[in-house]
Amino acid sequence: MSRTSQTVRPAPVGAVGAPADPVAAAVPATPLLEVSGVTLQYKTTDHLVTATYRVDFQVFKSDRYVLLGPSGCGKSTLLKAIGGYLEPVEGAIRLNGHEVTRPGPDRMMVFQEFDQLLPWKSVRENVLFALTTSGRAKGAEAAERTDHYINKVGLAKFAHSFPHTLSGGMKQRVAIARGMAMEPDVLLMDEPYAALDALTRRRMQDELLRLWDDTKFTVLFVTHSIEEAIRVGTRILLLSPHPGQVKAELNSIPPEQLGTAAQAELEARINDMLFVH
Amino acid sequence: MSRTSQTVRPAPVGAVGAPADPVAAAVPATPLLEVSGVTLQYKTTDHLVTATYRVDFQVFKSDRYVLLGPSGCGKSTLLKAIGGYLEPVEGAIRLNGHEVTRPGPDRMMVFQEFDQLLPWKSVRENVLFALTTSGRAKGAEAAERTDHYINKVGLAKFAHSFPHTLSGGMKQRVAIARGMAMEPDVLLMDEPYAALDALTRRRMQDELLRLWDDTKFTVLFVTHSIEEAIRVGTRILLLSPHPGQVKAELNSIPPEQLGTAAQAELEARINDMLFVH
Amino acid sequence: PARAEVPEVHISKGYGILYLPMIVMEHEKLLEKQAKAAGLGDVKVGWLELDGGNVINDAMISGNLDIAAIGVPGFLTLWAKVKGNAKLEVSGLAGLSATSLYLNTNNPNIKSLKDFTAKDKIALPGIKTSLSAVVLQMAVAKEFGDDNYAKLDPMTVGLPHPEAYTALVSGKTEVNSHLGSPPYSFMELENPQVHRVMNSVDVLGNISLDLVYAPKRFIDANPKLTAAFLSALEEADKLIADEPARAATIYVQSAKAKLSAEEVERMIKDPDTKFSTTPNGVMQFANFMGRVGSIKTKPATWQDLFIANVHSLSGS
Amino acid sequence: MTMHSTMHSILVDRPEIVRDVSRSTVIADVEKPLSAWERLYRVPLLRKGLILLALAVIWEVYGRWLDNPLLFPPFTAMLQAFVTDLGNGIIPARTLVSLQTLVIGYAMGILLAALLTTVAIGSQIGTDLLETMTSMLNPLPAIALLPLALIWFGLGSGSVIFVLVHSVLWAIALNTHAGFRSVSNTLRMVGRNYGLSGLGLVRHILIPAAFPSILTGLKVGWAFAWRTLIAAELVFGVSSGSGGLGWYIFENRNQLETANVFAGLFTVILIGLVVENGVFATIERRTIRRWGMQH
Amino acid sequence: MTMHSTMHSILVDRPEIVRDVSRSTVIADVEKPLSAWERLYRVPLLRKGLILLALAVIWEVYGRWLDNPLLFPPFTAMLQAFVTDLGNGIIPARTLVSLQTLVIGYAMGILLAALLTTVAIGSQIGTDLLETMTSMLNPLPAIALLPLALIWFGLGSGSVIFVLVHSVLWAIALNTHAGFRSVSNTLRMVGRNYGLSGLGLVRHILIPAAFPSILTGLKVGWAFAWRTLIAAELVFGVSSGSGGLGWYIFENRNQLETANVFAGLFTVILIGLVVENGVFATIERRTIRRWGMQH
Ligand SMILES: Nc1ncnc2c1ncn2[C@@H]1O[C@H](COP(=O)(O)OP(=O)(O)OP(=O)(O)O)[C@@H](O)[C@H]1O
Ligand SMILES: Nc1ncnc2c1ncn2[C@@H]1O[C@H](COP(=O)(O)OP(=O)(O)OP(=O)(O)O)[C@@H](O)[C@H]1O
Ligand SMILES: [Mg+2]
Ligand SMILES: [Mg+2]
Repeated sequence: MSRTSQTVRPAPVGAVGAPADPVAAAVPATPLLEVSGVTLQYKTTDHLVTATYRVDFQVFKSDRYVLLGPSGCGKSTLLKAIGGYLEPVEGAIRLNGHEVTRPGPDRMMVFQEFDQLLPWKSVRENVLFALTTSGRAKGAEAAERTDHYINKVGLAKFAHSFPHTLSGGMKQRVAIARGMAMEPDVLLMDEPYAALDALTRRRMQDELLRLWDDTKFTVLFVTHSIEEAIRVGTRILLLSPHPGQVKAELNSIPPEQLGTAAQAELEARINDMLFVH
Repeated sequence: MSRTSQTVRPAPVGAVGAPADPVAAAVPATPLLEVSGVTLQYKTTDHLVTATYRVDFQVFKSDRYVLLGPSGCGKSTLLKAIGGYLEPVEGAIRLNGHEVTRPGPDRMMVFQEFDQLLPWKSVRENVLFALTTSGRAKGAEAAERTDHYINKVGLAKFAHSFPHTLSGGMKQRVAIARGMAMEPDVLLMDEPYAALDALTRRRMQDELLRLWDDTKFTVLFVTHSIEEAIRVGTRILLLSPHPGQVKAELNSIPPEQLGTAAQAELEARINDMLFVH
Repeated sequence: PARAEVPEVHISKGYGILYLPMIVMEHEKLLEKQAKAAGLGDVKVGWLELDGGNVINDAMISGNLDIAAIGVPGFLTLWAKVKGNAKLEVSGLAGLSATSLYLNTNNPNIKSLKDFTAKDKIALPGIKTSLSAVVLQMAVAKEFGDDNYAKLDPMTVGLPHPEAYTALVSGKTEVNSHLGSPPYSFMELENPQVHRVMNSVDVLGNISLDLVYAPKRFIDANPKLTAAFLSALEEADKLIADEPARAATIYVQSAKAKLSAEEVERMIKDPDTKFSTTPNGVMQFANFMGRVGSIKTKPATWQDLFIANVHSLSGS
Repeated sequence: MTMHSTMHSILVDRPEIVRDVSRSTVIADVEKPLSAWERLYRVPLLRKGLILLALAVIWEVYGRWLDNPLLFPPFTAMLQAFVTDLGNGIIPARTLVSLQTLVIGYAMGILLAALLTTVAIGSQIGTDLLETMTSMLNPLPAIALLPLALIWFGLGSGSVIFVLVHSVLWAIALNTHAGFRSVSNTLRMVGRNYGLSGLGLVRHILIPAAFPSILTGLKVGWAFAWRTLIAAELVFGVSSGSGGLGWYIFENRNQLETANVFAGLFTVILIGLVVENGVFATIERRTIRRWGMQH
Repeated sequence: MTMHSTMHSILVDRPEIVRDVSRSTVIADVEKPLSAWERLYRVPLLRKGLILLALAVIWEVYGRWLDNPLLFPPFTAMLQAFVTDLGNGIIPARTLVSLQTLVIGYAMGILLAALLTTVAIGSQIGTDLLETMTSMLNPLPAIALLPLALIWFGLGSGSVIFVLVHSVLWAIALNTHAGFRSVSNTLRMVGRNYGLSGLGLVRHILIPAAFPSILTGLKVGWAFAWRTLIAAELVFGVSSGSGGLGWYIFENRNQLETANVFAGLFTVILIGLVVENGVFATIERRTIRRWGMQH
């Protein structure tokens, strides 16, 4: 699929895959999310900034898809476009075959910014409000889910605090709880764990994987850490520096191989790809 | 020194050091920064939150002092108190023997938040303005320093961009450039590299160490990453979870031992201390 | 010795034909002329246009005016208030003008004051205390007895003359009556829907509606200038009486009125419109206002209200 | 305990320290003691009371020095008139009349402003409409509305309310709109992520997020409503007997009862203080202060 | 190229892809094509022009339908009067007089507001002072100031300016103060870190950071300055021949030249439009829009 969309595009094709590979046949007909030839730009009063250039990739149902790339390469921008906040100047983003035109609770976003909580709602209300307003859950179920996930991120003691009284990492954890509580079809997470200490981060990663085991939701995950990419992801997209272009799309290793030489090998390979050019 | 200030305080003494240790004699009389028995609280309309409880430590000239602790344990709060933004409800913070009462350009702060750049100034102006307003540098020298550090953080191409057009990591890098350009007596950095990808992060760490080699400034550095703590720090303060109390104060390893078993051993030790209780 | 008097005098005139003598005086520089004749040298005269009795009174009390033209009730209110306060006391200098106020309506059912019902609205520049309001009250008192002087007050509404005219002529609003002064009262009657219910002159006589006054302190300190002002006013009145056409031209010029000189001349020549320094019927106002309690201090005679220079006139 | 002691070049060598934190679990809520003066200074009502007292004293002294009670009576003379007309029920009655009109006009102004800004935030042409209307109509004085008011609402409170709305609407709309536009893109995106748009987005995201601006608009609007009301009660002529505070002031001014004029204005001042410290301050404390949106 | 193919449970298996990015270096600035309609719609002046045209047409039609030029003349009648008095220099002269007074009063209001808010942001008692003064004085109509104005400035432009300042000051101060207080703590801390405090902090940090609020205050203040000016020119009278637009309107009203009254108001409207689209819009574009503070 991605091959086809690449071959019709003349300019940037440099893909070195296996076009007629037998394994490719295993790819089913319809990806959940299809990003094809997407160029994203910002127009400011002074400049025109190209954030990503003709990016192609496909996410299938239940993928844990990781976007990896240097700072400023357009990861957040790409996620926002998938979220429906930005319109590509070129190319198209399709979800279940329909072009993405607007945001919606089917694609829940955890933003990179610390100011993504509603300051006028307590921690608990922030999560609850997301559930009820979007119609993802109601009444007792919503309350229950809220408390469950707040507990999971270790903020039960702060459930009634307002966001401005939380530390940076605590705010991020509330946003994670909110994103997970929504149990969306696609969860879009933009460096959700960047502000967390090693232990908390590990706990959050495990929580994500446990939730995935339960509900098999699809997640798009931006991270800076190669190790995290391998731990959390099933498939990893590597982006080039500004403006972001697809460098590679790799498969991660299964959980049972974590901690083995396979992980070290993949880490080294990604390191090479990202940093050598 | 820190021993004395601990023994006069009755309640929280649980220090297991070597009170009459011969090595202690090597400690000179006046630390640059002395934090003694500092309790920090926030008063909100609803609660009283104790962020840190009777924290003691001392930073000597040219220390690269790292604060390590779980999310919400009060690291940022502590840094803000040293910066002069918060008054301890108990205890005292002394810089060169004088109690800290107000902020000033001698202690330059790199905040954890993304909104620490002045939105009405371009990247270059943000750095330049800090230098000229604080009187740290003037005219041609200020301009030169500005360009030097913007280059160092890899943002020369974006020197004339406004902050709202930068990615999260780029904003953080501007703040780092600003902090370093000020060449302050004490640099206070609150998770400056959290939003950076592995490569950029490594580059920034190296830049910091190189600058330290040149000017031997003192830096207080908050981080979540144990590895980073060991790489960047000469001495590491471990804080307990909320409310933050001093758990331990360790020496890091010299740069030549990085990558050896000594690093792994120290990492494991810190890991144990932070996560086991 | 003449220099002992002020070199500069601030005078306020109002807006409209009732202030014609002041307008003529300004235009012809009559005060300057008379002051010079009285040996006061070149007196500088600052003319101001102020609208509304209370603003004029405020300006007077605060010492910003030396001489002002005002409606008789407004003057009486101030006079009664400051009587006995040496610092603030005021005195009338002379009468200024008299004219007819017409009560016009576009309601065909109203033939006299008795026919007004709660549904009718009578427009006045200001209710209860303005010159027009007091004139209406006096007319009502004549008709229904002193106790009922406020009988029509509930039907009055405050509207400036131009708006009242517009409302009456357009017939688009609930305001169907207006106690107006010229030229508005005349112009209203040009409309076939509008007829006159009452003419104030028929009820009250041709009494002075406006007068000129000054602070006692000013008068005492500047007797010659005061006398010069009176002479100038008389001269202006004379010019109006002798050369109405010229007076009309002056009015049209200085007020930048869009009316033609002929129209103004017609108004000047109206028998009900009189310009005279002799106060006429001021006591009618004073007695009425005293009776209904609007003023606490009542003058015994009209001379109590005015400076000695005019006491010999046949005022009332 | 292990004891590393490394010596990087110029660094100070010192022993490592390890403490057992688990033993010190009792954490008292320590409070820094304040001096008596500091404690008094922290009571807002006391501070404000002092300011008011100072202002009253200045008024009194200036009034006496001026010695022109007809123009500017001393504070005590005003207070006497105020107490008298408060006792005999005149001021309360007039205040009630004014407040009724005021509240209706104010509420309608708020509603219309909400409507206009919602339309404005929804589309570019809506923004243009608001901007154009505001820049055109806001500078127009009340007399500009007089003819239309007379045609549409006739005399009396209808027209006064119309004029009130005019004086309230634009200030609130301007503040609200600017507030909406200053809401961070992230919060906006979060709201849209929940599936909110149009009115829902305005209600659930933009209004609370722009609340500091809106509150300022409401304060300015409230003040201008008073100013306009007092003036409008004169311009639009109340039918006798139904007058409010504006009329009370006007009447007394005509009769040169200056102390009563100031008593009327004093009533307006008192209401302003009560509304600010009672209503607005409470709202601020419960909302933007509590939410950390204002410091 | 290596080819991993892992199959975690339900996951879709597919080949890895590696591309050589360095080859595709030519990145064109792509622009999405817009339809002609979209392109036209993007021109602000065109959109606003359309709105103005629509309003003029509504005015004209309503005026004709009403058929009462004495009360509300149609747009064209007004325009005729406007053009006449523009041609013979009356309106320009009057406008100049008004603008002079207005600009002085406005500038003084801004200065005083700056002073007051700087004091207010500096200390708790300053804040109380501002809050108390604003809540007390802002609701007071101009007539409340009349006696003091007469004593201090006499008749004429001094008093008009005094009243103008009163109508401008509080709105701007309220907006500025609220803006200052909404500035994020982080930015405040950054400023203090540079060693800024007091006036320096206000100038270099608070004013730019609160600029959206301040601008709103300036807009509201500007509008209210006009309203007040027109009304005040009547109250404080004019020395012969020196009247401004307010006096022009008053004169024409007395002469029942309704078309000219509206021509005077139209001048106010035009100035409002020019100031909004010329001055304020430019400032917005160059500052808060460029800085990403407003969307
Ligand atoms: N609002 C904006 N206006 C203009 N340019 C922008 C805007 N936001 C981002 N950019 C630019 O787009 C590019 C990509 O930004 P983006 O935020 O997507 O990067 P990122 O990969 O998420 O980086 P990071 O890891 O640092 O968060 C950058 O060059 C940035 O300068
Ligand atoms: N402005 C505030 N008002 C009230 N409480 C606050 C405020 N800021 C922080 N706190 C509380 O103080 C404690 C410490 O916060 P702090 O920001 O110092 O943590 P931190 O160690 O920096 O955490 P992180 O690693 O997540 O940034 C937390 O419990 C937090 O809830
Ligand atoms: Mg990003
Ligand atoms: Mg922190």
